[in-house]
Amino acid sequence: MKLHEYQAKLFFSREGIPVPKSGLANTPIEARQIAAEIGYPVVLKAQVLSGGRGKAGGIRLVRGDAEIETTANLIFNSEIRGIPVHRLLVEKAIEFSQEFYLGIVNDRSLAKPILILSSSGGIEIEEIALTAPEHIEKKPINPLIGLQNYTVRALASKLGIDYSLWKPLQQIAASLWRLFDQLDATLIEINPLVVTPEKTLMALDGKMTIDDNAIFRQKDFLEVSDQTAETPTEQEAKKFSLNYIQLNGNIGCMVNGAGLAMATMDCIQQAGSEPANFLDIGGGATADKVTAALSIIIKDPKVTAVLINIFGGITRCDEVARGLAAVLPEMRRALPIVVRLEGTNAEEGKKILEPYPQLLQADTLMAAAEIAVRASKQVAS
Amino acid sequence: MKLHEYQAKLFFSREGIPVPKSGLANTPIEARQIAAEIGYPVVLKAQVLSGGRGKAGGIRLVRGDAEIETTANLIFNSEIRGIPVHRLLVEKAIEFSQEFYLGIVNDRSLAKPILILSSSGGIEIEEIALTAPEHIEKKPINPLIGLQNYTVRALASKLGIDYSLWKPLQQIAASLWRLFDQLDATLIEINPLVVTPEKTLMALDGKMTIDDNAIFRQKDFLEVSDQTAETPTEQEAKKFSLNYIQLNGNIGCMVNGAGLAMATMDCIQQAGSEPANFLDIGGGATADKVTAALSIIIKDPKVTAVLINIFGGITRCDEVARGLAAVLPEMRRALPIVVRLEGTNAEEGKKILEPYPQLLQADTLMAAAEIAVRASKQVAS
Amino acid sequence: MTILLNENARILVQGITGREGLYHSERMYAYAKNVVAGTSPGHGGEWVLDYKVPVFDTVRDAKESTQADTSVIFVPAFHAADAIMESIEAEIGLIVCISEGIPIKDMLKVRALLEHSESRLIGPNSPGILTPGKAKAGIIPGSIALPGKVGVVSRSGTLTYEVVQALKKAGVGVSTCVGIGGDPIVGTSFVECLDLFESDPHTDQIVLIGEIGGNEEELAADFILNHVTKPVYAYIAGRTAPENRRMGHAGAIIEGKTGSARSKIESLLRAGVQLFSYPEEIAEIIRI
Amino acid sequence: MTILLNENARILVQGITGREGLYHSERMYAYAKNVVAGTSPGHGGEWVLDYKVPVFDTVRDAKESTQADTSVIFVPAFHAADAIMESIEAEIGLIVCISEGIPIKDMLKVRALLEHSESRLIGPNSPGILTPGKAKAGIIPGSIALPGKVGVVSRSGTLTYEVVQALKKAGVGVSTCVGIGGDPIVGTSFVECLDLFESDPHTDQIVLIGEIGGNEEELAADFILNHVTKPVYAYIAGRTAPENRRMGHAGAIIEGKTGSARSKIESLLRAGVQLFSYPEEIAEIIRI
Repeated sequence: MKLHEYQAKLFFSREGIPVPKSGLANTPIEARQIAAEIGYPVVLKAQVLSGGRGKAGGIRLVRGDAEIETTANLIFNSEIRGIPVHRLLVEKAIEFSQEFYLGIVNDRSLAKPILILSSSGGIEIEEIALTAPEHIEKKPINPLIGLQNYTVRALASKLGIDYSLWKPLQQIAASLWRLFDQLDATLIEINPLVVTPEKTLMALDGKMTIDDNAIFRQKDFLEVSDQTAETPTEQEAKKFSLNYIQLNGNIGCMVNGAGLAMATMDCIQQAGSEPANFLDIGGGATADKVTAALSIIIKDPKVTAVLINIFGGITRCDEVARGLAAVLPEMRRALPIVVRLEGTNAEEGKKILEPYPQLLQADTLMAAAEIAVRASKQVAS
Repeated sequence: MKLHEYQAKLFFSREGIPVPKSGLANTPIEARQIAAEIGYPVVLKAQVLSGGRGKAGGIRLVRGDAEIETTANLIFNSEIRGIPVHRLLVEKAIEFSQEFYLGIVNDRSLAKPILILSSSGGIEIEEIALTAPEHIEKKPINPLIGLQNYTVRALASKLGIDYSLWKPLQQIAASLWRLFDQLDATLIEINPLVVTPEKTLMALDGKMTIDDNAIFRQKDFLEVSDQTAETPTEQEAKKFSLNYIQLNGNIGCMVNGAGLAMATMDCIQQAGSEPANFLDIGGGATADKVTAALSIIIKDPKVTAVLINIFGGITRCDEVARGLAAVLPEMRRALPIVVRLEGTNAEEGKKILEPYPQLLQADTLMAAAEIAVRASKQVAS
Repeated sequence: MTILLNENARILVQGITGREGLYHSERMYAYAKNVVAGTSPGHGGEWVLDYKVPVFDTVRDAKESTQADTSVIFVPAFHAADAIMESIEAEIGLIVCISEGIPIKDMLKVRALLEHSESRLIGPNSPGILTPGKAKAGIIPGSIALPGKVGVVSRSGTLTYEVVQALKKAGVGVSTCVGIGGDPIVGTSFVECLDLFESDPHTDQIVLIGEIGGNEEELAADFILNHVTKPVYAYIAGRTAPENRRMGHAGAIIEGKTGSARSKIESLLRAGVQLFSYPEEIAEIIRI
Repeated sequence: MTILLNENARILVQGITGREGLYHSERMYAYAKNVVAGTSPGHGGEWVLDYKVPVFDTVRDAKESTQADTSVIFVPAFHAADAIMESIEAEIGLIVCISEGIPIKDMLKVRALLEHSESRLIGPNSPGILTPGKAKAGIIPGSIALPGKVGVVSRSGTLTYEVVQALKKAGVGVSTCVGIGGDPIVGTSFVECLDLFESDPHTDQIVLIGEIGGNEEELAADFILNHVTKPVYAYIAGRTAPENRRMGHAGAIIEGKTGSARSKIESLLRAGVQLFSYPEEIAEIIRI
């Protein structure tokens, strides 16, 4: 789960990492009230879960009372890479002489978190990683021991960062590690971490991602998780523990297993169309879950055909068939549905679906994709 | 630093370990008020840092309002193994069918904490450890990984503890581990951990010891450390970071290094007397600290001679001599003082002490002890 | 010998009295009769599978009584790391974790423990290991594979079944099929499995089934280039998946350009691997 | 060869610009000229000891530039575990920690790290190691010992000086004197040092200086009984110390009756060790 900047900064603040004064505004009027409290100039920042907010016009400097509501309105009425803006962070504008990057992220192959420090932070950090890697230093953290100060010093020393900043850097890195460790984060970064004219460090922007598998033990996030931007359909899918991502094509898919779901999508494209969604019902899905999954797929008006591809292992094909059978009689649209059942109890499943001649059968995955694409084109024409 | 039972139980409670309802009373009247609130029968428990409180009369059951003030008075006016009683824990009396022991303590040779569980807890646990060790199970905890549930299950299974109690036992052990780890404890134990008639577990008594070296990072204890019972002299010594323990003999000692301090005490005894104290001024003591140390020693009216034994390493003998010289002119009692200076800057130190002919010199430690003992006997006679 | 698992395995099922654990224990037992024990806290002393398999409270007890050497874990996600650690401590040689949804932080601990242990972990979030005709540790349906000389290694579950079944339909058998698990942090990597297949005299060719994300496939490609002499075929799922809206730069700094289907496919092609573009296509391109 | 430290040691001082660090670096340098580097964060590039010893920001930098193989730590207690870990990570072979007051929890972590490293730690709360006439790593005054063939190992600082000086006054020299440190958790035990002395051809006899608390001396006695052929003399401090008012039963359950001076002395006597009852008495009983 990705956190908004304002959420990340609340945690930063809790752990003693300096952040600018700020407030969260839901309306332009609130933005003006907050700005009056913290004093101009302020920066208005769209709280959307997307990179490149600045380039997309989601971050704007406001120097005085006269322009704040207009500017806030401008951002509220815009979309940042397709995401509507519901909240603005109104933040004191901070002067700075230098931008650092400081982050911790899990390295999959090492199975260790990595501490990353750069003396050239800011929006170009990925570019710098490719073109001037000498400005970025990183070191793995032993997850059992935790981040030690010597690791931070080693990076600061290599990057030639002024010694007066080592202690605050150690403190901020230690806070970041505590957050990473205690909140089950998979990524935390401060970018930029700026050097103010008073030679102190301050976090101007922050990003955090929390391990979805650990949310059950992270009470802080059970509450905020509903605030992360998702489509209503994706939220409904979440209720049934369905892994659903909406896409732009018109073949709705239901598959068991993420790998097979992606393979099914690839086959649809290879057969000449595009998937309308990614939908993994997981292992051992019950009939209820299958019913919910099919209902969600067919709610999408773009969908002109459905491809159901189940290879039973833990999942039992008869259970899937029962779930499908519960929706079919109530379907308002006459959509072509291709069903492919393989593996555990496939024969029983096929028997359950015999009463529904509108279902198309297929033996192989590629054949199923081709049939769905052909049927979809007939519907569309 | 050892914590009182009531302090340990506050931490237990904070981590979700069930404890009886209770309140802390400073007077018999307060005890009655608390008992009225929580309901009879109650147990009154002297809050002193000593084992064997029960046998010494420090724990008493009270059935009703009529007897509580008398009983409380009885305990307040008693001493538990020489320690006066300033506070009583007034606690709801709990029925139980079984007593367990659950504890975590550091094992020095393994360099790991050990989880200890016994199905025969209570005051006889040490006896059981010697006579019926099959009732006690223990397993090391990997300090980097922390206590895992399987470790608790393994002990519970070996002891044949009823399965219905495994889950609460796991939870309580997990809480105990969190306290041990987060509070820099060196020992935590619940004894007895009782099984109530409702088949739940409850901590009836608890002990905790916190690593003195870690108090600097344990804010909870910076506040409570003044509440642990110590003599006023020991508290004053603490202010100067002197490791001072008052004893019953009459040769006051000042030594650098705990091992050498103990050796010096042994020599005093071997020479026919007893030490009045243990006092380690530590490594690299300043003149100020030495001044404070000598002042503390001679405040003890039992002291009839002083033995100062310094082997300079990090400690410089001239610094020690300067510290002594600052007290000598102001001494009200004419006590014989034996000074032995060896090692770093011993010659300079001896020169500084030349103007004080009342000081006795000695070349070897054993000789110094003998001179001190002889001089002490002359003073006493 | 095939890799990791053969007919001599003595399988212990952790969580054997649970719904999934019991169901798949039956399947494993039916496949090779080598399920020798199960664990389930508080059920020590009971029996399952018609009194054929004894249940113990702890892995150590089970191992001491039955000499189990392979553990298959079917416990809920929030108990799974505990279960893995219990098997590591009991010095079980091969641990196969079927459970999915284990927090990454727990897996970091598990990996650190494994480093200094004698145990190998497959998974978590793995369908397990199938050595056709010999033994099965996990949930891969036994019916989809013939014994043979093609080693299969995959990050996926059901996608693997498609490929293995396609091989069977073409009459091609499998030496061992290993699902290394779909999670970001797993116990055994593609590279380690490739290494095992390369040294296994009963494996002639290797099929690798990868997907987008991480850099496991790129590392596998490097390894194939330098250390694998046997023919390798590969499939990468997710060519059409939308790039996950990346947030934060740390991933980019650590992983550079790896992770995309293109990066993986290009690396594998450079290593001389033959790619196939849909699961059943393996049957058309594999040469026996 | 003597144990642990000889004239070839290349000593690095962590915390070399601090008051104690600088003072004792001078002493060590004066003793054997083999202090090759120091570290002090932010002081990298500077020099100390009249431009004879370069200062680095990190241990790794210092090691790369000077091939230091022995580190002596003089940093405040709350930085000391960090300093030890830095040396472990930089693969320094011998780490001698003089700092005292390190939290036990930090030392548990350090010990766990050491288990899987190539480093040996002496201390913390140790006076260090002195190999008379050859090298000194720590704060043991060089003047109190003659070179010779008696190995000395101790948990104490100044008490050790008494014993070593008594030997010198009697004309008896020392092969190596090791202060293992007075804390409950230290890097190297009595047993390990006894083992080293037993195999050291330049050590003929061994003096062990223990004190009450813990069971190190009892373990040493067991080891002496079974593995040490050289004569061992021992002194146990604290025979008259009042028993620390014990609180809690866990200590008793773990350690049983060990810990008291009586237990230690009896164990050592059983192992054939000659006890002496005050520090200077060693000079009277040792046979040369």
